[in-house]
Amino acid sequence: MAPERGSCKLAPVGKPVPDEDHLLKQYRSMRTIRRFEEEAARNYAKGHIGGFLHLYIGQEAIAVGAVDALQPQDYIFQTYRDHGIALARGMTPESAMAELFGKDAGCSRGMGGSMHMFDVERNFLGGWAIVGGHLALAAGTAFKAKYNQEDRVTICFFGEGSTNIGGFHEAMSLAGLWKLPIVFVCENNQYAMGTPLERTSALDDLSIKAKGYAMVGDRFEGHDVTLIEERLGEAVDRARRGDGPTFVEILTYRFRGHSMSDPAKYRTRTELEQKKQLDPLQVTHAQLIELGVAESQLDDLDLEIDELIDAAVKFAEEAEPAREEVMLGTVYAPEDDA
Amino acid sequence: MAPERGSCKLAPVGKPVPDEDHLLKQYRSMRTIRRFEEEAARNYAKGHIGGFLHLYIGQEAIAVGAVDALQPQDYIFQTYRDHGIALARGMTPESAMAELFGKDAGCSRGMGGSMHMFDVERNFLGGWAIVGGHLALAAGTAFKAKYNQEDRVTICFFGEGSTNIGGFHEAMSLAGLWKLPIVFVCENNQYAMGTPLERTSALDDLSIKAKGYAMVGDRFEGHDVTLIEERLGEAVDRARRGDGPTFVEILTYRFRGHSMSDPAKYRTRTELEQKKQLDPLQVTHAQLIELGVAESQLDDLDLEIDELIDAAVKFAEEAEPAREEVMLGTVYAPEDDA
Amino acid sequence: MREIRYREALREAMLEEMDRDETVFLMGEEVGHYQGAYKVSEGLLDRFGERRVIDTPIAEAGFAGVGIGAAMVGLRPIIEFMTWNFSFVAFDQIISNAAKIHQMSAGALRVPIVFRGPNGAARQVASQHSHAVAPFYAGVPGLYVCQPSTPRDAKGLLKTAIRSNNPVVFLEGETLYGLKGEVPDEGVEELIPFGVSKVARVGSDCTIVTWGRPYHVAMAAADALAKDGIECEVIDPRTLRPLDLEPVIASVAKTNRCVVVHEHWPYGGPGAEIVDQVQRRAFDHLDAPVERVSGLDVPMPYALNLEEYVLPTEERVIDAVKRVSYAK
Amino acid sequence: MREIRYREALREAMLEEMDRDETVFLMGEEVGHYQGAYKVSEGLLDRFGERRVIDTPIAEAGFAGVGIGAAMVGLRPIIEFMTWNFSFVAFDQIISNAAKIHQMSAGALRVPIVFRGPNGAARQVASQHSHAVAPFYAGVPGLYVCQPSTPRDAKGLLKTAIRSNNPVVFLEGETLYGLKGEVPDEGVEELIPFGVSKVARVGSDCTIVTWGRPYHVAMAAADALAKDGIECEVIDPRTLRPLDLEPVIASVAKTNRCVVVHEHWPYGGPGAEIVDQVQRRAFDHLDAPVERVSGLDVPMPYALNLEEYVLPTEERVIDAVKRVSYAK
Ligand SMILES: Cc1ncc(C[n+]2csc(CCOP(=O)(O)OP(=O)(O)O)c2C)c(N)n1
Ligand SMILES: Cc1ncc(C[n+]2csc(CCOP(=O)(O)OP(=O)(O)O)c2C)c(N)n1
Ligand SMILES: [Mg+2]
Ligand SMILES: [Mg+2]
Repeated sequence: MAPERGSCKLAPVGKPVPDEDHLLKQYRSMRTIRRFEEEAARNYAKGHIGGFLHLYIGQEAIAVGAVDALQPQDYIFQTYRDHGIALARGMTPESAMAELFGKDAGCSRGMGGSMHMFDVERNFLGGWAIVGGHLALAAGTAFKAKYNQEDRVTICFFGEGSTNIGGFHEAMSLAGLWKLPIVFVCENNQYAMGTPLERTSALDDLSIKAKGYAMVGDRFEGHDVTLIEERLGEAVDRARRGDGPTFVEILTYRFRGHSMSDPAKYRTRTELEQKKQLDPLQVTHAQLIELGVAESQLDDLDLEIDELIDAAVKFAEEAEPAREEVMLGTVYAPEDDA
Repeated sequence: MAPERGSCKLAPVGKPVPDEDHLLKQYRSMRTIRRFEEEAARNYAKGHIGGFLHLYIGQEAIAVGAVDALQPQDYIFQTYRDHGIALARGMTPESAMAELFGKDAGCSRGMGGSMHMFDVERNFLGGWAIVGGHLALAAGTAFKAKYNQEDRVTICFFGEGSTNIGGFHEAMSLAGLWKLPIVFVCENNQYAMGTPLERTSALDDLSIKAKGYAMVGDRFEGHDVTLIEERLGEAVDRARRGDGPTFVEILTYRFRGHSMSDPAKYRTRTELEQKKQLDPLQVTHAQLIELGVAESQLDDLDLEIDELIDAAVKFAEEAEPAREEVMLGTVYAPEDDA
Repeated sequence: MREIRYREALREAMLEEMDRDETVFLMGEEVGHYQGAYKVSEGLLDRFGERRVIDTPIAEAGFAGVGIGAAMVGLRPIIEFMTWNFSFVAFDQIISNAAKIHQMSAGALRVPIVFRGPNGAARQVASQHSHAVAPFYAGVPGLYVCQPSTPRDAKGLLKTAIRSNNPVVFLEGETLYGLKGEVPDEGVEELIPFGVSKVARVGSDCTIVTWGRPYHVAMAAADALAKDGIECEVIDPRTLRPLDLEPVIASVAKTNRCVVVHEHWPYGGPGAEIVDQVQRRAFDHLDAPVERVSGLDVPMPYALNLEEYVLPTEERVIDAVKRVSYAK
Repeated sequence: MREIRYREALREAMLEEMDRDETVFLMGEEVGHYQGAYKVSEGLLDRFGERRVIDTPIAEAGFAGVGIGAAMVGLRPIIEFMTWNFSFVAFDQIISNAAKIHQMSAGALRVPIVFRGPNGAARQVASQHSHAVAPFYAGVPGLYVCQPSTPRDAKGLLKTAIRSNNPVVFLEGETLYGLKGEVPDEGVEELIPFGVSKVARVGSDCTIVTWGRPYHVAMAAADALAKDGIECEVIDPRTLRPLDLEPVIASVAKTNRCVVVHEHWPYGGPGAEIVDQVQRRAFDHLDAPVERVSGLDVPMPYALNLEEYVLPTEERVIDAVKRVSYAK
């Protein structure tokens, strides 16, 4: 049965102490995501990127903390808001940016775009654009791990706005019934497009939903990467031990609009400014200073990352366009090696 | 929030005392359903009825108790297992039996059959064959009552096997969010076709699911029509008062197979016999005797009902076949009066 | 006549019908406070309030079903799908419920409901967001299917759809929303009936049947072909169910040639249905097989160069017309 | 050769493939302990155990998605829909995921999965349970669609489907399950390739293209017509995607006439697609328009007399053949 923590207060249970090198590595990863998204936005404005572009700015700590809670063999699923997790998992900014530019050098060779990034070598399995549609797929990779008795956990991210759709319910029901090795992570950034949670859900504490599936529920804030790594680690270990799935609600906030086409008029400046007080990058930056890391070292790191991202943009600009043969050649997989 | 009763023990809260005349009326209704179903089964075997035939035998007290908890203007939805509620609501056995025989005199003029009975005058709105598909429709009629500020409640029945499908979740989510005047009644007869609850749900107490929708939950047994009328009455009143929807789980059992084609090999003779100890008809019969009703009076009533059903079969046999013009003329509704 | 955008034409239709009939309401994701994901419903919340302009959670099957249920008992819902791609999670509600209820109940119940939203490719929204869905709905008895290509048709057909006593699948286009065109002046009410094709261009050499976004591609192609002395007659069915091919048959009797131009995938759908009927009803008039120009038989890729390659182009229409005209 | 039932042919295909490949598993409602709602999977649970024969809750979108996810990482799921009507609640999983993943991932991921179950009318199961779904799936690039009409084709195609590296929609028939027919002897393995039509009957007067249940109606009609001296060539495409019309075109070059017979609704679908291709590829050979005999354009009513009226009949096939043959 779902333990009481499911609906617990937000006070973290025994705040973990970060390790300097590890936190520095995580800061680098978060900063890389932040800068990547900023440049993506700029290039979208320039018309180099088309379609929908959903930025992860403000939520970086979740992807980075999650990746460190996972093993390389574990499977990862995310929504269309997928650049952050892709980069955190190790996809190169070149490969990601080239995809946004619709180039053959992109991670999906220009077939998928922003919403459909894949990095199968790293077990990042996309990049999905139908709300609720990927949760069952994630349950499926967890099913396979159990079927083959593999030591693999699946983690599946989605927004709080996705908890009302049937796809959420059916994946949760099956995962709970079959005790699949999976962690469902609801990134509650308060809004589904322009709609705040109170207008989409009768519940405020979404982790209560875990009870309906006899699943363990957890709930905590999303600005402290160390806390995220630990708490998701507990859920991942539970799955790895074969003790079944966990439903985790992480309270976060996106600093940009839903996508590039959203001016985000539905929220106040003050709300945004107040939320930015808990900018995961600033929080981590402060923690590092506290741990004795020199300001100058972090400045150097920032510059290094700026160059990395600039190089990625240059690479994407110069890369070859997506290819007709790839499009026509991937409608069906070859049968020969059947 | 969902009150604790949601996951309460089965001990009814203050067992209500039945009134003789009222209980006699309910016995008549339950007995009518029982005999109707028995004759339907016989005529299915004879080949007079085709398609799927799902009998309500064993669950009669629920339909009868529910109807007495409702007002005439209230809307009712049921699955394909719909003969019981149709008759309890006042559909004539002739009209119902003629539908099973595929005749023009049937309640759906031979278009719908066993799974799609309708009696719009009595606000019985079907008769639905896609699991989970009718819950949102029911939420829709409740939405209309709220939209027009009408004093109307909607009650929607479905089986325990229907609680894992997306249609259940979405209807529950919207009803809970919008506080619609509706009562969701899960008739938990322990099996979904051949599958027992423990193989379809991680939860044993389904009423816990109410919590996930910030809905009131209730749970009780389904063999005592007086108890059913009272407890459903509470939920109906809650909806009528504008205090929102309720999710009710009623524990029951079907004495026949899922449908006529199901030999029900998946359960033991002993289990069936033991369940029959709580046959709602026998329970009510005993209560009436206890209240001082003469055995002979009940025997006369039984005979009267036998004749009523025999007449219904005769009517159905002799009725005119379903008509081509009706079929062709009901693909689209006329536009003239638009 | 005045010029307004396709988006505004749809908004006017909803506004006028909501003004005249209190049972009409609009429900969908972001239709209210956000003013519509594509601003089609802009201003409607302010005018009609939260009772009649209802923002929903992301639960298409749920709110489509709520709409159908409400329609069964007398309301006239307009259900907006943010895009038609999301109708797939509500597919069963539309096919098994909306299209069936009137007959299942032997006519006792009606389902006056409109499902509307943008359909088809919308510039690089890629694989899961670019479906041209007409083939999934136009074949289903019990449904009506509209796919207007101009502001005037959009307004006149949507008004008819809202007043219809039957479920209507109304296919718009994200890439059409900004399109300007003439509509009747304020106060002049125009209801465009279902099942009446529109001859958009008169010509004697080849008949082109087209609708939706490709209608504009075909019209441009027809202008280009005119320069080469090939005069095309362009006919827009406007509603794909019911499908009015009388004018097409009459036209083919004159041109002896026919090309069908559409966005949806080549296999089946309205495109093939039109060919089937033309070859049957105009068999003796055809001097060449009926040709089709459609979206290519692939999922939609993200890259712009590929998306442009997949969608019907002016060149492909010109080639097809020349082919059936045995012209170089 | 031996005679077995269609149902047994499907079971043998699954059993043989599950024997040879441990990554193949069967998942669906009542497939295990209940031995299958229509007994197609009878005995498989006993043989392969609960690990590989998995009973599911009623959650088609959920378990279809679980299957797709498992296929993405190397398993070969067979997903049984108790009937194809229930695929509508899983429609998005099939259209937006299964059919798209290989291309969206630029070929990095594959989805070797089979969705199977009974399709079409099944004697009075009425409006919501009688859909012939081929039109909804055959038009979708990324999917293969099989609809075998005999035990031999059922077994040979299902084995090919299970070994395919792509998602396959496999349409069976409740009214075909009991049908007996010849299949290769035990030990003789037969894999029937996709996209290869079968000439089931040779004739020189009229070409009939048909598949699924109506195949048997058309064969009976052909026998009856032979008595009147009209010899029909009956061709069964067996797979609707890919669609192999070479033999049909060759046949029409000989017969100069073509009738397409199918259960699905008349508007669009494989029926119209075949007409479209025949009129284009055999234009100069046709002496009459291509005709179609299909289910009527109505939701399926419950009453037996009406269901029989709606479905394609021998009489209607005979009339169509005579019409295109300009014979009385
Ligand atoms: C089934 C479906 N309906 C609607 C949409 C359009 N849509 C895309 S994202 C989105 C909001 C999702 O909000 P949330 O789940 O909170 O995720 P977030 O964007 O906040 O990360 C909507 C409505 C969709 N992609 N799929
Ligand atoms: C979406 C869908 N999937 C499968 C079915 C086939 N089916 C009909 S009834 C049924 C079992 C339902 O069990 P339950 O919900 O407990 O209702 P009960 O029959 O016990 O009253 C199934 C699987 C269906 N009708 N719809
Ligand atoms: Mg959100
Ligand atoms: Mg049950």
